[in-house]
Amino acid sequence: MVVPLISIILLCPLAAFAIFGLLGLANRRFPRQDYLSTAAMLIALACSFLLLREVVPSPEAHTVDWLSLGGVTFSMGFYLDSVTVIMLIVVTLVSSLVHIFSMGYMHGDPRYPRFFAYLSLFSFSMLFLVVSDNLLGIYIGWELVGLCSYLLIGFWFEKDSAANACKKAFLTTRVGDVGMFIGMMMLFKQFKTLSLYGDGIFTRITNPEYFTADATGIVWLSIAGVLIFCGAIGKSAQMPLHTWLPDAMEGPTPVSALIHAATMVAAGVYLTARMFPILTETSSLVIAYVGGITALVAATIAIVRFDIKRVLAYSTISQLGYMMLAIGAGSYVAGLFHLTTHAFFKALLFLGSGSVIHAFHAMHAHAHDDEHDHEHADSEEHILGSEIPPDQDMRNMGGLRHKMPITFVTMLIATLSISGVPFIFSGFWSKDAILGGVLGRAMEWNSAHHYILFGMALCAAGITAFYMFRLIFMTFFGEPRNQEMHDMAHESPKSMTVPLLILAFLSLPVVNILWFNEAYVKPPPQPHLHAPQHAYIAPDGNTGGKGYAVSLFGVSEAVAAEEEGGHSTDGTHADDGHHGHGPAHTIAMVLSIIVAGLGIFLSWLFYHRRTLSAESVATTCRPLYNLFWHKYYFDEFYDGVLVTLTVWKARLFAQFDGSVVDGIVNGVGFVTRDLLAAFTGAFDNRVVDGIVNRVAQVTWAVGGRIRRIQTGAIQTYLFVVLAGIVLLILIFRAL
Amino acid sequence: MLLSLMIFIPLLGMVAVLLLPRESEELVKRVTLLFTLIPLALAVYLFISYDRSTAGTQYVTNVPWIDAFNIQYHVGIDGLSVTLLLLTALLGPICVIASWRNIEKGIKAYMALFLLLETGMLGFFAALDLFLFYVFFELTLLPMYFLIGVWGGPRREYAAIKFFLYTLFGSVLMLVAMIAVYLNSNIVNGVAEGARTFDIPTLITLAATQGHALANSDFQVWVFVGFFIGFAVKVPIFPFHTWLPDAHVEAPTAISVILAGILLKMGTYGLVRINMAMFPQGLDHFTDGIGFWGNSLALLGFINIVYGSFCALAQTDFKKLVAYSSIGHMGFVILGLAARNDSGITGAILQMFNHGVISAMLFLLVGVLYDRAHHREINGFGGLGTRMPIYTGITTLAFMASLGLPGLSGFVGEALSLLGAYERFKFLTILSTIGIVVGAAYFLWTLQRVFLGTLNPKYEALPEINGREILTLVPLGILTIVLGVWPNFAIDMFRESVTNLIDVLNAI
Amino acid sequence: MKNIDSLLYFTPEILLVIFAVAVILLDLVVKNRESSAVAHLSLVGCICTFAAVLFIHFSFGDEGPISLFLGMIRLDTFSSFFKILLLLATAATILFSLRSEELDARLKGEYYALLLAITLGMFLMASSTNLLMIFISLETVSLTSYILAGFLTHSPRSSEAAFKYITYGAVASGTMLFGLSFLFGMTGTGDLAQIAGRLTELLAAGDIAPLAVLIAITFVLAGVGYKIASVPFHMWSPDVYEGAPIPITAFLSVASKSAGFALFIRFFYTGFGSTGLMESVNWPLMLAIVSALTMTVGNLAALPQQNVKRLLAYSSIAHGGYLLMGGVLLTSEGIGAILFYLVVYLFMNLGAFYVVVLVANEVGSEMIDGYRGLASHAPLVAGAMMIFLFSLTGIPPFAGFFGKWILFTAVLEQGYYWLALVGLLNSVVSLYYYARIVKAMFFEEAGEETDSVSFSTGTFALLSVFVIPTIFIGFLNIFYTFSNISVSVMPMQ
Amino acid sequence: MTLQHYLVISAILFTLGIFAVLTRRNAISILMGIELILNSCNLNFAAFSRFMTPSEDISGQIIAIFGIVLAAAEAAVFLAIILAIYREFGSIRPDEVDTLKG
Repeated sequence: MVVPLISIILLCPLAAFAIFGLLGLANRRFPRQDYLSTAAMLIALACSFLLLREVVPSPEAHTVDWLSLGGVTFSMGFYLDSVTVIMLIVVTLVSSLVHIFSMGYMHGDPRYPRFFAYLSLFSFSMLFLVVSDNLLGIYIGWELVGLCSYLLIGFWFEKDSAANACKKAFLTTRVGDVGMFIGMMMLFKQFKTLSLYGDGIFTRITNPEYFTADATGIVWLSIAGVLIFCGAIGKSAQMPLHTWLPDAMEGPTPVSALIHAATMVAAGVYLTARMFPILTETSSLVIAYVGGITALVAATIAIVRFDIKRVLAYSTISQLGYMMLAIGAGSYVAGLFHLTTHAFFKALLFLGSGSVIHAFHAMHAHAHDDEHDHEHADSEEHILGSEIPPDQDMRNMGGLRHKMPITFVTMLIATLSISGVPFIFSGFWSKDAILGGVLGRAMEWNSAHHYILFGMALCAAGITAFYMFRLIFMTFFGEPRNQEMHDMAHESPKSMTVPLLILAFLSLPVVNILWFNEAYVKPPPQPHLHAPQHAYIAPDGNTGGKGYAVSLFGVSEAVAAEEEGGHSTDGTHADDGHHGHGPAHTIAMVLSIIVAGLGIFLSWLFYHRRTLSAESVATTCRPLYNLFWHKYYFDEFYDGVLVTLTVWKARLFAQFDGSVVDGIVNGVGFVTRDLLAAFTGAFDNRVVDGIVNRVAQVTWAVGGRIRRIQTGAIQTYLFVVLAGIVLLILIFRAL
Repeated sequence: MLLSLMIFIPLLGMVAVLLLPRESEELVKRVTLLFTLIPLALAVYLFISYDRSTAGTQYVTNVPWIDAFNIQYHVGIDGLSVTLLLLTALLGPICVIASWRNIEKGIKAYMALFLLLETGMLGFFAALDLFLFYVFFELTLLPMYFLIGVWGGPRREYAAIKFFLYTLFGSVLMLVAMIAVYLNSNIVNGVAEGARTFDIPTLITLAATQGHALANSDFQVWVFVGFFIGFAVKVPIFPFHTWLPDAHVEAPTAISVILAGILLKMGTYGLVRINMAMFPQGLDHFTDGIGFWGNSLALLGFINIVYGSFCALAQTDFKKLVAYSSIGHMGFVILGLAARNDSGITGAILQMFNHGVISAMLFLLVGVLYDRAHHREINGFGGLGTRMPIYTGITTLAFMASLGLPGLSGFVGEALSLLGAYERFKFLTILSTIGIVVGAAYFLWTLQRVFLGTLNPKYEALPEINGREILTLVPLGILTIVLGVWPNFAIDMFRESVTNLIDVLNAI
Repeated sequence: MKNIDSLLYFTPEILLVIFAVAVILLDLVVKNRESSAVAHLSLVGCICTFAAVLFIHFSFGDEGPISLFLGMIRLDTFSSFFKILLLLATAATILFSLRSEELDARLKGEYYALLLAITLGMFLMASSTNLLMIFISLETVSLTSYILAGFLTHSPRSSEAAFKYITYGAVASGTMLFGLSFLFGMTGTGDLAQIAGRLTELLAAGDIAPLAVLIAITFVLAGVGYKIASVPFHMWSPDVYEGAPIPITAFLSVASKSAGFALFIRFFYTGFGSTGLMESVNWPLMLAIVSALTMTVGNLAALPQQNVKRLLAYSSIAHGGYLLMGGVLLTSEGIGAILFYLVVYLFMNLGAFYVVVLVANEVGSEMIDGYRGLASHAPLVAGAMMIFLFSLTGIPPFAGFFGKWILFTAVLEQGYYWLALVGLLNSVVSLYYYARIVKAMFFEEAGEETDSVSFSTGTFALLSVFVIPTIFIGFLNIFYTFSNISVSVMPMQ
Repeated sequence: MTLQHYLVISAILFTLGIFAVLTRRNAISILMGIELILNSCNLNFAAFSRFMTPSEDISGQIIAIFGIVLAAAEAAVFLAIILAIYREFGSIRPDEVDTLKG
């Protein structure tokens, strides 16, 4: 029953895309591509819910030989466990809602059908990634979603900004993917397979024939783990490869909601979770730090954005950092829990912003002419070169809550959720679970690292609350700042508001509890870690579930129980585990509530009461503001490198040869392009080819010389004869 | 017999075309198409009826030819050759269709030469006698020389003679090596016994027998070098590659397709068929991973990948870019072969086939654009995506396949080669992965400069790709997807052969 | 064998003499200057001689070598082989001359008579085994060819060619004769086989200095080298080839080269072939170097040529170098390779020259520029020329490749790797200048609008006589076996 | 007179001939030089045959006789060609006859 269901889930969206592609080849169109794709998605959704029951007994892999060589065989297949099903539901659910939303949002776009075809392709790839039971399959889905994000970011490719953004996204993630691929090569060399389950890496890792967890082994494994994680860094826009995600907002807003908030970017987290069993202490720590730093930095950047979508983009980055942090710190379940909750409320936020943007009717202008002239473009942004389209500029908004109540309410719910307002909002529970997990780890190990990480997470939580409410206040409260745009504004059509409502409902905790119950989500064991101090990560399995099953009624006991469960595998640390963790979640919860409240209060003072003025603060601590404003100068850094390299190039060619060689590329491109490419290109023309031509010329010249001996005077010839004879005789006398 | 029929039917076609009157051009084209479709049908039949369960050569014909030197007409196919035969036979009609409109002068001579070329290529992949092998190898030179030189672009004469000289230079060294093998083919423990032979299977077994002159490792190393240079020019391997960009840029579209699709493969096919199978010890000397020479082959592969990719990045001529990308992609083949384990070699062979398909697509696409805009300057376009969506779609497919997007055929070959190579040459392989990023860079960047952004007003009225052109592209596109989704489809053909080859390699 | 009995075996040569006389007589009789009766008569002469050669070969060939006229001349398959080759060349030349417009109609009789006479001389060169006979035959050929080279009256080039030719030839043959005289003196005999024996004995006994022998051999080489145009005795050939009438150039480049090689092989293998001699005087090495020089000089000098005749002259020097490689090996494979290559060379080179004749007739130019766009207005001729040129380069599937291949196989077999490599790289170089002509014919457009030339079917028939072998010889067994049989009788120490 | 005397004389003749051929600026003198060379050879043959071979074997002298004959023939042809040269070039200076070169 499982296989056919999954097959249907995969095939429906694929078929929807295939139909578009094939007809497109003949320059035809399926009359209602949008209905087709949406229907496909809904079917997939239904099937995913059916699977909810299927999986419970035991996780299982269904594989077929995909690529069989003499020695090794690469198999493709599905692996179905609770996590898979959760992801399936999240993806299909959000995707269907986005489909519906898009019918309204994209209405009237010249490439309307193509948009849905792309969405279908994306859904297929994402689902394929989710259900794959081996690294190769994951990698395939991984790249395919990358392609879709490329296509969708560049959907309005007439805009140069969009064209640049999509290329940037693809290439940046590709850098990470190469790291992942190297990791895969390492694993393959070691384990002779890329499957994870069955007789895959996770079992062979215990098999001394393939791997022994001695010192070197662990080091090797750590490196491999980090390399694999590089893929996640790229896809989930973690530091330092995060710069592509904000630019990705050039794409249509539903795309941002689906791909760059709910699903694709979360794939990185999913991958990390999948690889959980082979994560060593070191690699976990690396992951945790990357996550933590990202969470904090991205949050701070988000404070000073004015583009509503960019705020959300940075908040996404920061939330993803959260999840990474969680998994890195061993709170596997918490990470995935946050993934799901985040998927819903972030999708909601994006769709909400989309509905706001749509309200400004600027979508078509948006699509066709990229207007570079609007009154609010201030100098700094000109410097940055990234101008905010007026319909996304929060400084044009304000007081919208009367104009578009549904949007307002739903977005408010999402904001409360993300800011971690207790207790009725899902975001609170997941975020709190993470904080608790990290703090618990810190206290149990009393490791400085985890205290620091906890600190980061906490600050991030506060800042998140601050900038999210800043967004709400600037958009929906206060007086309209741009009257004529405000007058145009109106509530969006049903097709857009209904998804908002559904998502708002999903942002309530109840729904999420439905899955994170008893026997459901279980952190997999990490068999290679047999050293005692790691034992807590190797629980008997059902604990993860337990924690959240009861989390409604009181987290601390639950977590205590979880920890007990965790230690029931080995008695060693039971006690301090108990003492260490009893209070952990309580403290975490209290602190998180405080910071959240603080954040909200501050932003209320700044942006609603205006007792405090953001400008004055900005001026008082200018450097910090600038730092945030310039996004920690990441883009400037990349550009700077590029510039300097270009200068070097100029010098280099000055020496290389006088003229500038044909084949030098102009314009801004990837860092290496200007230097290396042009160099090699010129090298190829001048040196490699040059040598060959030189040889030819020399031969020719020699021919010319020989010709000149042929003077035409007979006596010269005769002299040569005599000379030749004498020479020959002399030579052979000598021999 | 069937095989020989397949090889010589194009030759027959050439005679037929030459006998047709010069005026009736349509007829000439039709006849040519017919005579390229027959081999395709036969190739498909062979592909289907080929017994995948064995490594042995099948459909063997073996008749004496020149007794004085014990030369035989010996043809047969194994998994590797049948795959490439299919590729060759497939590209034949496609190229004929691609040349349907855009060959102005001397269509008759063009078609005749093309048919001769096809015979040469088919024969080369089927030959099992070293001498025959060489003759077919050279037989492809002449038609190619004329096809580039007569129907090529502005610098066609230069490109043609350059191609000719390079290849001839390579093949004379190969000739020396070949003769050396022949002369030693009957010497066991220093004494000559029995007749000399050119028979490849026999030679392979002899080279593996103790005390035989061919099994002497020094001898193998030298002969390996001789053959290697011969094939390296064809592949082409740095630094023998500079003929390729010129030849590609000047050649007419269909001929570029053949160049990239088949002729390059002749080089790598030779490496597998002769260098690896016949001189395992020679191969070992260059791939055992010890010292400089032990890494040299992998090093060459690495250089090809990175160097080719960066050169491609530097190009502004669309066709030249594709040409350099070919150099880069052939690098993966070399790397995979250097790995000499089943994933490496399989990856290399897959890459050979896939690159044949993909680069063919790319060149056809460039041709489509050139026929409309009459220039290939990448920066001269822009925003074509709005004007010609279908063309853009197909191009995107080809580019994605070429930059190794999983799910399309390009990925499987590259990934396998790298996976295999990593087991032997960690460092070089990791460095080679740079090629993957750069590959993505230049293709996406080209995509942006040509298709994205605002439409260049010059091309407001550029016509969309027409049915004939789509017809040439669709089969290739389908292959790209099928092989990406189901690689076993191709691998089943040569799995046994590869296993067999690896046994030979491990025997030493 | 006594003289009278020898006459029977001497029939071919006698026939040639008879026909030469008959041609002159007929020429006196025929009044009509335009008739080509004379030419046809001489053709008939060639055919009759051909028949005679075959008859004698097949009736007495299996008796093994027969020596005639008190050991002056030796009749064996080797000589028969060359006789056939030479007759083919002569016949072809006669046909060329019929079609060549530069040879003026007067003096026809003498021309053809001389052709037959020179053939006779070459016959003797191929079969003589005595110093006296060698010298006489050499001189006969030389003197006749001087006249033929200068046959174009009122053409300064032709006269100059003749002048240079005779001056050069006289000195070279004089030098050779000087060398011969010392050989005779040291051994006291004129018979090659005996010379070999004596020299070996004397050297072994230490009665004569190796230097003396070396000098003698080098002097002899001067004469032989001048016939086969090997460096440093090659310098006459470009000028003479350029100046002489095209048919004669073709004849010299093929026939007299072949005869020269026949003489060379006999002389060096029979006369100096003994191992004892070669220990003291390592002439094979000398020849190896000479051949390397010859092919290199020939090819490099050919690169910048503009006149196709001159270019082909240099190319034929280069081919002399290739052939010489076979001569240094002292193996039957080596000689077999030479013979086979000569057959191939006969067809491809004569063919190339025939095209030169045709183009000279139509376009009136021997320059490469004259070949521009030939493919467009005379595709078949251009195609044929292309085949000849690539065959000369040694590109499969043309016969030239098979010839080179056998040659190089023989060379490598003796371990002369450097020589083989030089030769092969040379053939790469040679591609460049041959391709220049092909380029002019196929890749370039004719300057002024030349209407497509129509050639007679006879022309095409004759052309195909050369094209077909050039394509197919390599694929046929018979030629390999024939050339091998011919060398089987060579006395090899 | 011993063999050596003859050899020395012929050697001198030969050298003179070569010298004449290389240096004279007149076609006729070159012809004379050639004649000297050939005659030095004839002298050699005669001498060798007299001193080195049994007296009944006269092959050497025969060769010499033939040599003389051929020399005569050669001279005839040479003169004829010189005439032609004179007609075409109006001079018989060998260094002026150099239109064919390169």
